Amino acid sequence: MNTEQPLVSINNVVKHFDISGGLLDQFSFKGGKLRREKTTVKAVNDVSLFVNKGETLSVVGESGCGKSTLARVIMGLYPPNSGQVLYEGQRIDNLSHNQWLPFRKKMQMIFQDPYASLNPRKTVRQTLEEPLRFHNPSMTSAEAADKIAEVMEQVGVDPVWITRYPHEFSGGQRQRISIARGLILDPQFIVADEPVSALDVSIQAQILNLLMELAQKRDLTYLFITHDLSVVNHISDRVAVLYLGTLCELASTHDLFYEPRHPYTRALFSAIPKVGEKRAKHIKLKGEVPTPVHLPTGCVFHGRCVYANERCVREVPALVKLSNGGFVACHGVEENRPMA
Amino acid sequence: MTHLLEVRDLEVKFALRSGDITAIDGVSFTLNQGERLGIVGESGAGKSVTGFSIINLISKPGFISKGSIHFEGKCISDYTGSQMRKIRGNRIAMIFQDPMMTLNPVFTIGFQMIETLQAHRNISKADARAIALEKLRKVQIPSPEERLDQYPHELSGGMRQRIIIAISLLADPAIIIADEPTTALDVTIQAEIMDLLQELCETENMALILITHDLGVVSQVTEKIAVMYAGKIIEFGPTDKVVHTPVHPYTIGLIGSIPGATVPGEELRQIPGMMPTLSNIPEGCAFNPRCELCEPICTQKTPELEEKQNGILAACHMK
Amino acid sequence: MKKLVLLALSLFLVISFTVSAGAKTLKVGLDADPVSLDPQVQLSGGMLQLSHWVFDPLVRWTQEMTFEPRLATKWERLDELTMRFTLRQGVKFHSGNTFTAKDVKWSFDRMRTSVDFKGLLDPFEGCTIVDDYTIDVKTKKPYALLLNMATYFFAMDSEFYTGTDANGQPKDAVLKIGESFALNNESGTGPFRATKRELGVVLEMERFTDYWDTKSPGNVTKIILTPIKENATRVAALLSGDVDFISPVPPQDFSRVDSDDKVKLVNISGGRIITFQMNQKRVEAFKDVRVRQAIVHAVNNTGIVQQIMKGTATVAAQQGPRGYAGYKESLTPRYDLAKAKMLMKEAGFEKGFEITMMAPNDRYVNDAKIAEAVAQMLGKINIKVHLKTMPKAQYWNEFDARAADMMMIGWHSDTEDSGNFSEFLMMCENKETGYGQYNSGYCNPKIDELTVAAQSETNLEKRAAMLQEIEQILYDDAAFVPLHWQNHSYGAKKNIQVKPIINVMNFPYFGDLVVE
Amino acid sequence: MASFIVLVIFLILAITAPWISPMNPYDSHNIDIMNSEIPPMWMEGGSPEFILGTDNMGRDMLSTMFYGLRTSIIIGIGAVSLQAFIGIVLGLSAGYMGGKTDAILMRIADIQFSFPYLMVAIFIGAVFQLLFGVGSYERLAIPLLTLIIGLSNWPMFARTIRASVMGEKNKEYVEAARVIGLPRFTIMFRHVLPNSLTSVMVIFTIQVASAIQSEAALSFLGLGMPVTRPSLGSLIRAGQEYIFSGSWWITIFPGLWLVVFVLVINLLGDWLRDVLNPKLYKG
Amino acid sequence: MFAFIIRRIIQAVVVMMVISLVGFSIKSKIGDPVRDLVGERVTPEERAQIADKMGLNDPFLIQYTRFVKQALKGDLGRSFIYNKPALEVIVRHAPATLELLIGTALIIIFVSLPLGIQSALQPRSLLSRFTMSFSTLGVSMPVFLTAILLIYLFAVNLQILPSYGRGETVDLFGNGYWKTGFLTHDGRMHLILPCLSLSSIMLPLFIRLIRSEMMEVLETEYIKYAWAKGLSPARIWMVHAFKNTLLPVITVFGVQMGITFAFTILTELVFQWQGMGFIFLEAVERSDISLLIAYLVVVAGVFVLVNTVVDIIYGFINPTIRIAGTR
Repeated sequence: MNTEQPLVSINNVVKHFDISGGLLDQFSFKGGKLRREKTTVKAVNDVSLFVNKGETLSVVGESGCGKSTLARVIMGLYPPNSGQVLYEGQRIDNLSHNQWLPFRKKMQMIFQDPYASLNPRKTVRQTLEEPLRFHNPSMTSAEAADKIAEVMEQVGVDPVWITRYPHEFSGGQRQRISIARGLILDPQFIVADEPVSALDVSIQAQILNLLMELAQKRDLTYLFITHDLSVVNHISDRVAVLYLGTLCELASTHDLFYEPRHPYTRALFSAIPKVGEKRAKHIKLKGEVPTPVHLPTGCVFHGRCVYANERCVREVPALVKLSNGGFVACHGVEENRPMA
Repeated sequence: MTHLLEVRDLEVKFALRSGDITAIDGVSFTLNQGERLGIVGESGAGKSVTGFSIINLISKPGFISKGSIHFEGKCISDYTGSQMRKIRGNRIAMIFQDPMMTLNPVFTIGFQMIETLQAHRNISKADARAIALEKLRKVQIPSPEERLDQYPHELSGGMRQRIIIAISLLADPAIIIADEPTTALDVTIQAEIMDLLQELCETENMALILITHDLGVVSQVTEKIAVMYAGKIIEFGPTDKVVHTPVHPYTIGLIGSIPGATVPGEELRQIPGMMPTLSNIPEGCAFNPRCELCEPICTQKTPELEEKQNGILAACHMK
Repeated sequence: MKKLVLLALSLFLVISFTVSAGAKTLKVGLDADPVSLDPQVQLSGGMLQLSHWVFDPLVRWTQEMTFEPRLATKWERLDELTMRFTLRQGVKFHSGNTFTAKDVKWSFDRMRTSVDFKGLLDPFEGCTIVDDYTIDVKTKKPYALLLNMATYFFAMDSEFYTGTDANGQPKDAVLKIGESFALNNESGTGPFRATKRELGVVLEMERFTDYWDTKSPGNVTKIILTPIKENATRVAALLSGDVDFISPVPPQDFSRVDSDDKVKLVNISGGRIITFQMNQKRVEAFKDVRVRQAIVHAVNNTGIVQQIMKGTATVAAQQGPRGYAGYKESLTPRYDLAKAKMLMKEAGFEKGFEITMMAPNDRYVNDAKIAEAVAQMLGKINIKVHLKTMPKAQYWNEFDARAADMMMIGWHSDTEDSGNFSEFLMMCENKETGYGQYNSGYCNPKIDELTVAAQSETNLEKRAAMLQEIEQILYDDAAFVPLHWQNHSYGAKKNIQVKPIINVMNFPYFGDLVVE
Repeated sequence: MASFIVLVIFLILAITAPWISPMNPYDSHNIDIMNSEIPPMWMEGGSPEFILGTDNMGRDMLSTMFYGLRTSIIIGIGAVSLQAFIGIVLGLSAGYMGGKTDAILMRIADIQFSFPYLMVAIFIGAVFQLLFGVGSYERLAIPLLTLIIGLSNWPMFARTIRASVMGEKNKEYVEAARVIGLPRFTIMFRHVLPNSLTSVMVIFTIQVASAIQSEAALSFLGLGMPVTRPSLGSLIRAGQEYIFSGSWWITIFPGLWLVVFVLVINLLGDWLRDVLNPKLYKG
Repeated sequence: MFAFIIRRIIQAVVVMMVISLVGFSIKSKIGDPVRDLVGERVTPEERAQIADKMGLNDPFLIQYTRFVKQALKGDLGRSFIYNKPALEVIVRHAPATLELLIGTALIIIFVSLPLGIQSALQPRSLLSRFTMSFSTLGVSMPVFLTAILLIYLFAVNLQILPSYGRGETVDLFGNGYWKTGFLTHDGRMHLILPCLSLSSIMLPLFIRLIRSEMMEVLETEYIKYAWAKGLSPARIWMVHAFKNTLLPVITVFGVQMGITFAFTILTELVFQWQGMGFIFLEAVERSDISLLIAYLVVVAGVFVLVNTVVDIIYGFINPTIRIAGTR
């Protein structure tokens, strides 16, 4: 592990959503008895990871694995049920709205849907000016205008379009504006939640290039949320794989792509269609993805894992550090079970 | 030899208040029995419209303005509504993009399967049910009997897409048109569904038209690829050749944009700009504003689709 | 399903058959139906109408305001205090019991226990049975209106109403609230028996086969009475032939009903005076006789009668209508706007003032409209009127509280005598004697004196003079704003002989009604 | 578009009623009972002084209709503004804050919604009528009716706004605003509300139409405007009694007037709905 | 389900309590029922005695607790107008209103469904355009005006339909509680005009609702898929689209029937229909406070009940929602 203090680290974060509605909805008759039951979506379960300064950490997983929730917990949009979020060693998950403000300047977020992430009733100028003015009340409008022009230039949007509304832009352009908003406060750390999945391939490449370029120029640290593994391979230094709100594997990109350890990670990577390759036999998973409302016991993956045994059903595997510096949570790997 | 499906010079227009706009402009291709064709393109390229025009189901205000479609030797583009209905779901089946939206939420799976069969075959409910069960088994759905009485919302996305495939198989069609069948699904599920489709095509000797934006998916499943850009096919050829030695600058750019194909961390090859909207397609080659090789002729004359090298057809003046 | 259809069909047949069999069925639409079958539970026009259909009084009024013998065949004054009635023989109650003097006495005594009738019977000492068909009625003081009061003496079947009902309650109980035997059961001597009654929906009456008055030309065998509150609907029901007879006909529809070739309109002038009272306790200006005069002169009551009442009311300048003892020919309506303005000026109110006004909106014919018109008229002499109209249920409370400066009050003398008006409307308000109960704000001892004196004056001529003097004083004093006497109006199909059976009191005697 | 022009004409007529009406129907100096029920000028017995005839009190129909329209519009717009205000504040709070606030506010709305608004209006109306004395009623009638209709139908707005806010608040631009650190109220009113207002615009017109009808209905039941300051509803009510007598104009003219006016508003609402949000107003 | 019903019951009770409390608190302002009971001659003292007997002079809290206690036993007080238990009065008048609503619902269903579907399928046809413009006119017409005009036209001028009341009724159970007009020709004739005028408010709304829902459904993927399956147009429209159209329409139908119920007050007034609305107005006008409160309490209960039933029905028809309130 890096001896330096990580920029962002999260420890044992748990986030559950109560969706059981009002008090009365929680009652039900079961076996002739009145019971009170809460329905919770267990979105994130005991996840710990850290992001080093200057690196790009990707969080991958299939839909419903809790990756977006994790991003929002880090950004303070959802308070975690338990666990800690640390920024430069300082705990931020329990701060009040005002205490959070200094961190808002350092941490920003880029969203998935370029159509929904911009307020349709605000011009580019209003969108970009709002955070600037809010965090720097003393700033003059000339200073603000300069700053906005600079950032727009950087993300590749012509500053003459400053008075336009979002609907006048294409998806790629919007995503650039959205990135500009993220950058306008000169943050150190950016959470990018699927920033390219809504875009066409040719546009996707443009945005990925922009993000990589910006990271270099501005010395940014990314937490990159995506389900697209080819993007992950391209952009990230390290990768964390989530399954049903649980961290399965965390390793450097290279290690993970060439030597995935966790059975889920293996299946996932084998399923990526690659251009020009005839279908290689991918690893088939059995069963259905359980819902995060009714989590399986033990290892959450056991129901779909061909290597699972009785221990996997019973016992939650711990995250174990491997020789190559990666981490994996699997009894099978721990026990060195033969895996084809 | 007559082809199973032959699309010739197809043109589809949309009647808008401001005038007609052309969504598909002179698309031609053929498909043989058991053959798997991929139609690739970014959004707005006209690939879905091409798929829907084959069974004459373009949503309003679109209409086929020119060209012909021959299926099993008959010109089905002239068919009346009721004649066409005998083809749809029977000889040519379709799979839609989002399995969550494709099944009617208020009817059971069984209901929706049986009615499809009864629309095309004069059989009893019990027989139809038996066939439905058989097809469900064929798409490897666990406990198919139970599924018949379930409603769509009780099933996961992957399961629903399997059911839709089963519905497509009900009448043993000659062609399945799959419009982005896995876009809405997770990678692991996607791989399973694609496997299934490929397998079925092989065992049942069905032809497949796979419409997708994902070159990776297409290259694994299909034998031929048609790349579409702004309503036209700009490159057409055997899959291997198109993905490994593409001719058209757009195809080259497209393949270059895919992150997996470049060394990690390197800048991706990117195509500047974006696809034109249908209402203002540039003169000449529609790709010319984004093309590195653009010459004056490209802005004046529309290039024809012609054979370039080792069996690849491409529409480009430069190559 | 088939069974249901069959059932429906047979029901339909049965019903249509019974309807066609009763050829002389009269369908009546009134603004309200009687609240009870007990004639003594409430003193109101509607209940008295019912009493005349189901019961019989000792005597009843004729159209010419004379007395017609009913259960009493003869009457003679024995002395100043006593009147002897000879009763009709061979009269049967609906229950089959025979009518005798004891029923009269029983009914009289029961009436005394009724809150509503108690006041009316105040002057009476009681009844004494002489024999089965002779009875003496005694008053406390000499009483000029004894015979008038005998029109209220409806005979109830004493045997029928004696004992206890299913609930263990005495059958003769007079109950305002709650079930009583008499509420739903009747046994009178009248031409009709109540056969079916659903309050607010329908009251059905069938002709009593043993009715004593065999000379009556009446040929209606069945009456179906439905309340139709809404004026327009009531008229529509008549015009569309759904009912045969309606009352009242709203004035605005007189011409429509009259001009229709299937139905006709019948009017008779009534005795109810409509007035506004000016409250001198609330408004200083009203104490000035010139202001009151100005108001009376500003109100174009002739116009109201013409335009709002469509000519079917009689313009009034005094309390009692023509035919009443106190009626004075010389008192005529005096609308004169110029004079009104002049009077206001004289009184120093040229600029006018503001007052409040209240009127009911469901009590008298067109009451709210009349109030609105009067308010407008007063505006012309610069009296700004804030008018509020309301349902009578609220209005009477407001009236009791004398809540507005001018309040509308209509009065029908239940004794059909002029004195009655003054007793209730014009005598100084006195909580103990109950005089002036409906007087809001005028007080003149002279009127009190004259009115009380007239009560026990049995010399009819002298009495008339006294009553006329009262009217004159009130006229000169502009004690109230007289508007008009309401007419009673009836709409009926052409084949129904309405005219002979109606009277000033608005008691259509359906027993004598002839349907051609 | 034509409907919009007609609506503007109606509004102008209503605003300028005191100047363009042939006479002031509230001023008793102008009214003579002897002029009552004069038919429109083109009929026999009509007089050019009263173009559309007179009502049962002798008021000029045309003037009364102008003034009545004015009253109806004031009440309609006032009531709906009140509804909108309550609805927006509550709907926005409920939708954005969610949780207990939402549960409580929406339960109240549900309960009131489960009662037909007309009945609520009748009930509140009956209460108000009784609580205020005689002199003041005439003056208070307009604000009271505004209040009654406003109070009785706010859940419609609250629900629409809430639904719209619920849709908006999960959009990423709201999260973006939160990431910036903007205070909750700024986000609610500056970001979420403007984007939810389209739905309000659409139901606003429809609600105005229905408020005017409610007022007419209340007046028809005798719980609305007093006869001396008639709205269109009370005019129709007053005239309804005359429909069989031949003086049809007393009720038909204000009736047509009301129908045309409400029709125009509805058409405008339809147009707005088509333009702004075709999926709205499912009830 | 269980929670849902419990919640609805609690809701109903709360509503009833609030309503009755408000009713009671304004009781004295509503007017004096005694005035209606007695003749004009009766002295104030005697009236006071009657009021005393009726318990009208007791302090507010005593009256209210007495009311609640009685209400728990099912006694909502006594209507003085009808001189019967208020609840009984309402129950006896309920069928009239109910039949009015049934008739209206039938008209709405049988008219709006075909017209709405037709105008969704052929939005440009002449009939659709006519339907749509007519329905806009319909929403703009106040119900009382419609009613008056209908009477004028059909009853007075043409004289083909009766103008008021329920006509000949048949006692359904022989106990006088449910008198129906549906079983006699005369009764049915009497139903026509009130139902027509009542449906005139909701008909346009439903035609539009069905039209827009249907149009929306026709745009969905699953309808497109149904075409792709080769189903016949009739089956797609009448089976696939129809059922999905119906779902939102049913919920709205529930709410709107509630509003229609409120409008029965107007219709019953104009047609002198002896239903609940009629007695409500009567109660307001004549200050029959017991009847008024009983009416409001019953209506509150019925509404919650009806809404619950609608929600349950909805849950049965729509497989994706098992019961409203549980996610």
